Amino acid sequence: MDLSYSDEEKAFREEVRSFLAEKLPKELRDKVAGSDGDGLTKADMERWHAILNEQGWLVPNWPKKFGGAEWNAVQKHIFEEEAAAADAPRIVPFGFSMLAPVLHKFGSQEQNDYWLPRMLNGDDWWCQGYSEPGAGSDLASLKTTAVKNEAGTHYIVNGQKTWTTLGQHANMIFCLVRTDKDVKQQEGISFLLIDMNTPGIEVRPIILLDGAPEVNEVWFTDVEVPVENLVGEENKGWTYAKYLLTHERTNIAGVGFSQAGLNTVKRLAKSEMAGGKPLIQNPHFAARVAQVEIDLRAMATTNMRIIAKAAGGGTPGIEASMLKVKGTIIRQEINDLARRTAGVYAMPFASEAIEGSNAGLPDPLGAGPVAAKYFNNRKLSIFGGSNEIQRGIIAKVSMGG
Amino acid sequence: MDLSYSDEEKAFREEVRSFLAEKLPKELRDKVAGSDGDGLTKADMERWHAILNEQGWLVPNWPKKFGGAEWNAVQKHIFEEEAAAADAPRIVPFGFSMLAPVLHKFGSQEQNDYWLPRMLNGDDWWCQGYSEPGAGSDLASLKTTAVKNEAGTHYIVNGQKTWTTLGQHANMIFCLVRTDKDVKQQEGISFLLIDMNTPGIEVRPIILLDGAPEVNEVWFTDVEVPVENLVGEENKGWTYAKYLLTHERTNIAGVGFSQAGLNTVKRLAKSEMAGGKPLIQNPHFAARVAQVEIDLRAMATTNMRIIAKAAGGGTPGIEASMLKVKGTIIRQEINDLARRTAGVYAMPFASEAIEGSNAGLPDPLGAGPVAAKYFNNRKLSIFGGSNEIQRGIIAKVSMGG
Amino acid sequence: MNFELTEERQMLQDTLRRFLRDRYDTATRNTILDSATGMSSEIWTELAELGVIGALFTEEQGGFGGKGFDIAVVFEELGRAGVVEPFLDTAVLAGGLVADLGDDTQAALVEEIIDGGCQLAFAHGEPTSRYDLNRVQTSAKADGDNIVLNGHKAVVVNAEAADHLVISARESGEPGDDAGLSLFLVPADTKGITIQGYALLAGGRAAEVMLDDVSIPASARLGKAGEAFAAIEARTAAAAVAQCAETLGAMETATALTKEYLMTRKQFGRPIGTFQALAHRMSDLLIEMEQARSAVINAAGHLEGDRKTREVNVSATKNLMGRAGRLVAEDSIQMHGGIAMTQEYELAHIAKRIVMADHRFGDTDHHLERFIALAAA
Amino acid sequence: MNFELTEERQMLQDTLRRFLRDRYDTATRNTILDSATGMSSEIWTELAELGVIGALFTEEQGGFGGKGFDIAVVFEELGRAGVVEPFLDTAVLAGGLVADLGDDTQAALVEEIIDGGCQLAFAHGEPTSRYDLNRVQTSAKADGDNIVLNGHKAVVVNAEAADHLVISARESGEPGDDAGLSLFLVPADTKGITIQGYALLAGGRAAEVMLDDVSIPASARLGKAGEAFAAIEARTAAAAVAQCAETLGAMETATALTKEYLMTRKQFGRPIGTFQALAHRMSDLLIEMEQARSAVINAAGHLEGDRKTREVNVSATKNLMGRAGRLVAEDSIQMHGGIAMTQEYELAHIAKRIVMADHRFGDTDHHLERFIALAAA
Repeated sequence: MDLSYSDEEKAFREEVRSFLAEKLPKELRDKVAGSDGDGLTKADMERWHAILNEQGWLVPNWPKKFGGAEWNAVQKHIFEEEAAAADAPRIVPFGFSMLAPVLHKFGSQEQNDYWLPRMLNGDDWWCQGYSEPGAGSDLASLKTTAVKNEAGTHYIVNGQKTWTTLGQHANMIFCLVRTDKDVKQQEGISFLLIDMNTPGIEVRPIILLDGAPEVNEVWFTDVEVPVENLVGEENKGWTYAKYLLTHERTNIAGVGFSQAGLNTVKRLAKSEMAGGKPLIQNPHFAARVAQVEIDLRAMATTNMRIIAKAAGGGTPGIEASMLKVKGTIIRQEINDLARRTAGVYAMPFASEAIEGSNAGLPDPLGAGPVAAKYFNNRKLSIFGGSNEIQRGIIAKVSMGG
Repeated sequence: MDLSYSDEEKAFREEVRSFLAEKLPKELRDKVAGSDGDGLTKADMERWHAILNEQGWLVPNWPKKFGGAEWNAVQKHIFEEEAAAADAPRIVPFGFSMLAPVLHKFGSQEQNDYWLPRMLNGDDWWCQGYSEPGAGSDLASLKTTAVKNEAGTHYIVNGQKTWTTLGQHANMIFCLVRTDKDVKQQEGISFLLIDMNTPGIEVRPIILLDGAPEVNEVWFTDVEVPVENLVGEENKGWTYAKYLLTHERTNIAGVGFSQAGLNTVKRLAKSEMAGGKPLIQNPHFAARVAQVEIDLRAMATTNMRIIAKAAGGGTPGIEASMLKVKGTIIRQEINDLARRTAGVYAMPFASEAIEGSNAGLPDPLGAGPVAAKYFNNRKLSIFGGSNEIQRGIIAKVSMGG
Repeated sequence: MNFELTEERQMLQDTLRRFLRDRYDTATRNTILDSATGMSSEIWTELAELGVIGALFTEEQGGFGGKGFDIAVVFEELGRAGVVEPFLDTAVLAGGLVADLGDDTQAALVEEIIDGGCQLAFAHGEPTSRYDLNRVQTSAKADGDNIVLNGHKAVVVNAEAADHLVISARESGEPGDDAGLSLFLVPADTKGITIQGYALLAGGRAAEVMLDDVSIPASARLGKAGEAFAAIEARTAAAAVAQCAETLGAMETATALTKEYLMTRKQFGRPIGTFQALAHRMSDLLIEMEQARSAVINAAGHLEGDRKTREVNVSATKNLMGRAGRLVAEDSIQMHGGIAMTQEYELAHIAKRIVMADHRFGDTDHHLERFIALAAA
Repeated sequence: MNFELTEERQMLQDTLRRFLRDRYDTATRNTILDSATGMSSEIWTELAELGVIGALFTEEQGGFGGKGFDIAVVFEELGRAGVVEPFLDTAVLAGGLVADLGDDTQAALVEEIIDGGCQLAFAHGEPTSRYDLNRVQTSAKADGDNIVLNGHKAVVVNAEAADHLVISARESGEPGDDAGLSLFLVPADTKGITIQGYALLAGGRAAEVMLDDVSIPASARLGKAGEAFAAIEARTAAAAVAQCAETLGAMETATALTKEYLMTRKQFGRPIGTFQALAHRMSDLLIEMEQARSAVINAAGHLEGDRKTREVNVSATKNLMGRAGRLVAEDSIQMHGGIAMTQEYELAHIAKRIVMADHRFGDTDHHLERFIALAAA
């Protein structure tokens, strides 16, 4: 047992830190600070991707032969921790850490040769076509169909996907589609790459309860997809999907984001006055902050234990589900604290319909839209396998039920 | 809407108060204070019953024709509140408020004429034979059998009852027994009155985790019970049992006990020192106390709303289940606070096996066995229909599921 | 002891509930939310005609209610429907202060308010006062026969729409003193008043109100000089009762929507409400609903009581509503899943009303601390 | 970064777990609990032979461990089996202080301790000190070459069995001062020492220790006069690590028993663990178990760190263990139902160990406050 980082790891952290200090543009940093990056434009995110790509750090999880850095779990953790602390934008994961691993493992040489460079150069913006209306967490019940045409050159895709994050920016979508109705759910699913400029595709924004236009519905009507865009074998899509989901699970605890968020809360509570004293000195408020900080410290260690296990070649089992549940509880609690801290100034709201921007909102603390953030992050415990689903998995596995 | 008591009700409260001030013996009061009456002997309880009986208040819920006072719900509540505040012993409910109502409604004239006076005079001490090992909350699955003998003069009872509270003091037990195996569970149950001195009955104490010998197992081996001791009709016992359970539900919220307990906590926390100041002045401790006090104030009003409804002839539905859940949560939280308050002096324990008594235990605060009480009262959310069962009832009724 | 509504209140409740069910659905409200004024003058007038505003004033003041339970009945229904129109600000707060303290000339305004013909706002809080009622820095200085106001009022709800502002200012003492505070009834278009408006997350609009050498006649003062604190505290208590009742109504809607969703939405082939974990959580919400209803009754029932009783109950209730409200809002969203994350679904607005209520008149922690202090006093 | 046990610690853990599984079942323990001494000298000796005590001292002190993780490994196993023998008091607390501060003569005692040949107790807390380490009133006054002790030590665990007591007393300053505290190693049978013993709810025994003009030679002092506080705080930190690891072990047993019960016990025809509400609660317990394990690692891993790092982690861990422990104990009992309410069932004792741990070395609130103070400092 040893809780300290090795010299190599410490050196790596230094390297990351100086890179961020040097290369992370202030405009991006300011947009991320407090608001968790909700204010970032497509151009902002592409700019950050380019900067990372130039450094060779855009796809740290990729194998070297595909141009990746092959960082181990500890390195990845250090980067995530430092990036969050420096208010760096998050890397948009859909292409780099969700689709790419599937292509690496199941894609053809041609597919890898064609799609990966475009991804790195920012030629393509990928989004994910998994969830469907009414399916909720029961992913395998998907209804979007893909039927091969007479000539066998194309799949004809019909159906609807939903909760497609940042779909409004995307020109490509990877989809789970049903290619066989007559077998049991999991066995009739295929994995398709679809150009969103193909006729018959319509993207409609879903406005979230905080007014954020970040997720979308995507409608498919007789959309023609070349058969070359099938990944792996037909009807094997469920296998690829599950493989992808395990990769989606990295950084699931969000320790870095929680630490950054907690620091923001402390900063705000030092300037906000309550009863003539800084709020941070109020024992009841201080108790809330300390409580979540103590929980976060413990979870950070749990996270490191699992990372060390992964670095040692072990595969995280239900620990991932445990981190998802506890991690979202802690992040949401921190969002709640930020909201409380702002007091009456949490009430103002940049109504898109009217002002069209944050400008002119009173914000003496520089807290940003903390209340909107609080509501937006209710999604953390709902999307990506709700906490109820995770609890079910934990119980099933641990009780062998 | 009006939150104040009527003049009649205020006068009644005064009458109860002066009665308690005058007639409640100091020895009893002292035994109840803090420890919730665990230290009371059989004689103590019988003494208090006699005092109440002399006043005509032993069976306030009985109809006048059986010698009761026919108090309405508000009067009952006032008495319970005042009795708890005065640290009066609780009335042992098994005969007076559980069996008696069943006899009133379903018993024969002879049974009422014979058993009720004996009850009032303290000739009989009744206990309840409902639960059986392994049945848990699934009461109707009971296995104890009663078979009529050839002559048809007696039932022969075989089986086992458990969690029989204060069974060690009792000379009579009312039991649910199975008189027909061939019909569906609920339809083969009968309600028997059994003399515990009959050959074949054995009572074994169950020591609870805090060392308290308050519940028992009762074993029946070929126990002969005269057929006259059948209440109502054979195989109709389940109806009577359900009727009894609704009566068991009075004072389910335990508001009075919680108020008394909270006052004790405040008293203790005024003398216990922490960091050189009285514990009650510690903001974190004060917050815990205030939080539960605020919840208790609200629940007290919920309780009054239901009581007013009942006094107005309405029947409480799932509100009783709601009060059971919230009431036990609040009482257990107060037990937890009392334990915390005592600090290191919560650790000592009057081990029956050795000292045989509380004497000689250090207790500078005069807190009593607060930790033992905390563990003992875990039973509140388990016995009498666990909180999980109650939540199930609430959901079923309210969602019509 | 009696927990039945009087016949009048029962009637008001029924009328109000029926009217809002028919006239104030999600779509209607979302149009109102996207409008520049953030309210519907049509709805305002019709509700005024139904007597909603009159019910908030006593007979002496020209209304037909004004007691804690009158306020609670009205606002529970407004909350149930997620109404965003500023009845609380115009009638309970600012209007109430005019009715409580105003001389005959000033009090004449109340009749206009009750008829729905005029809007008011209470300009009291300041950027550094958070939830403390006595941290007023805005100054009121005599200048001949006139009084000159200078200061910055923060998040003044309904300021843009208001014809008159009730402004608190300090004539003596320091921020944090109860003594020295006065109130002034001032036309919103008085020279020196700048109003910078914006929308609020949970609906309605507010503004930063800048007071630069606002010169008003001494006759604009409401009540005695420097003695306004007691009235401010009492009216804030009434506003808290209104807000808690509104939150209770919103919580009723949230739990009703959730119950309905749990019984209709199917997953893995069953209504999700039949999954025991959700069923038990629903039960816990319903238990907290009873707690919340009782808390509102306690605050409303003691609004006419002595100061300590009133404030102890207000703080206890605000604290409980803050906790129960957050639980109901968060769990209702969680049990719904994705659908509740979308703006077009009724719960989205309702949840925001519930949670954001904790940011006005003191949050759950503020009132826990206050309850401790009051109980100890 | 490495979370694997060293080979030695792994071996110690395996041996210990096997031994206790075979030799320390519920029945055995209940006999020990009912015995007059509240402990088994046989178990004590055998565990000493297994090296349990040696593992708690460093090599310089004559042991083969003594680091935070050594302590954690030993006590997690003792906790898993619900062991009530006073290893914490004899070895970690009193023995540790002798090893840390003792001169050669005094330190000779450590070898005896490691061999299991002697019992110690740390007489420090007092009736009004609650969880504050520096609120010592007991006085130590010079009397010629001797020192005279007077005072009342509260709930001194293992005092009756102890051959020697380590007694804290004040040579200068006021209760609440760190400076002025000294420690003395005193034979328990010294004239003037009265020991009033009693059982403890969670097992083991303690006593009120009365010191009436207890006259001892100056050579009985451990370390420098008036400078004992730092050593007391450091040893209490080690004791807290031991106690938290013990609680973690006990929580492992509680959750294991609960899991097993949920899968075997049937109600309404199904194993109750298949009822979703219980399944999800079980998941929450397992999540808190991971939190608790990490908290213990944090405290153990920083026990050799600088004072602030060490104490921040100790307070964070004690606070978390207090909360997680209560949750696990209460929910394990609740999910079991009646059976867990009976003394003869293993969980009864385990739950008491978990909950009552919050009453030694500071409870969850005490350490929350301390964490805030330390973090702010």
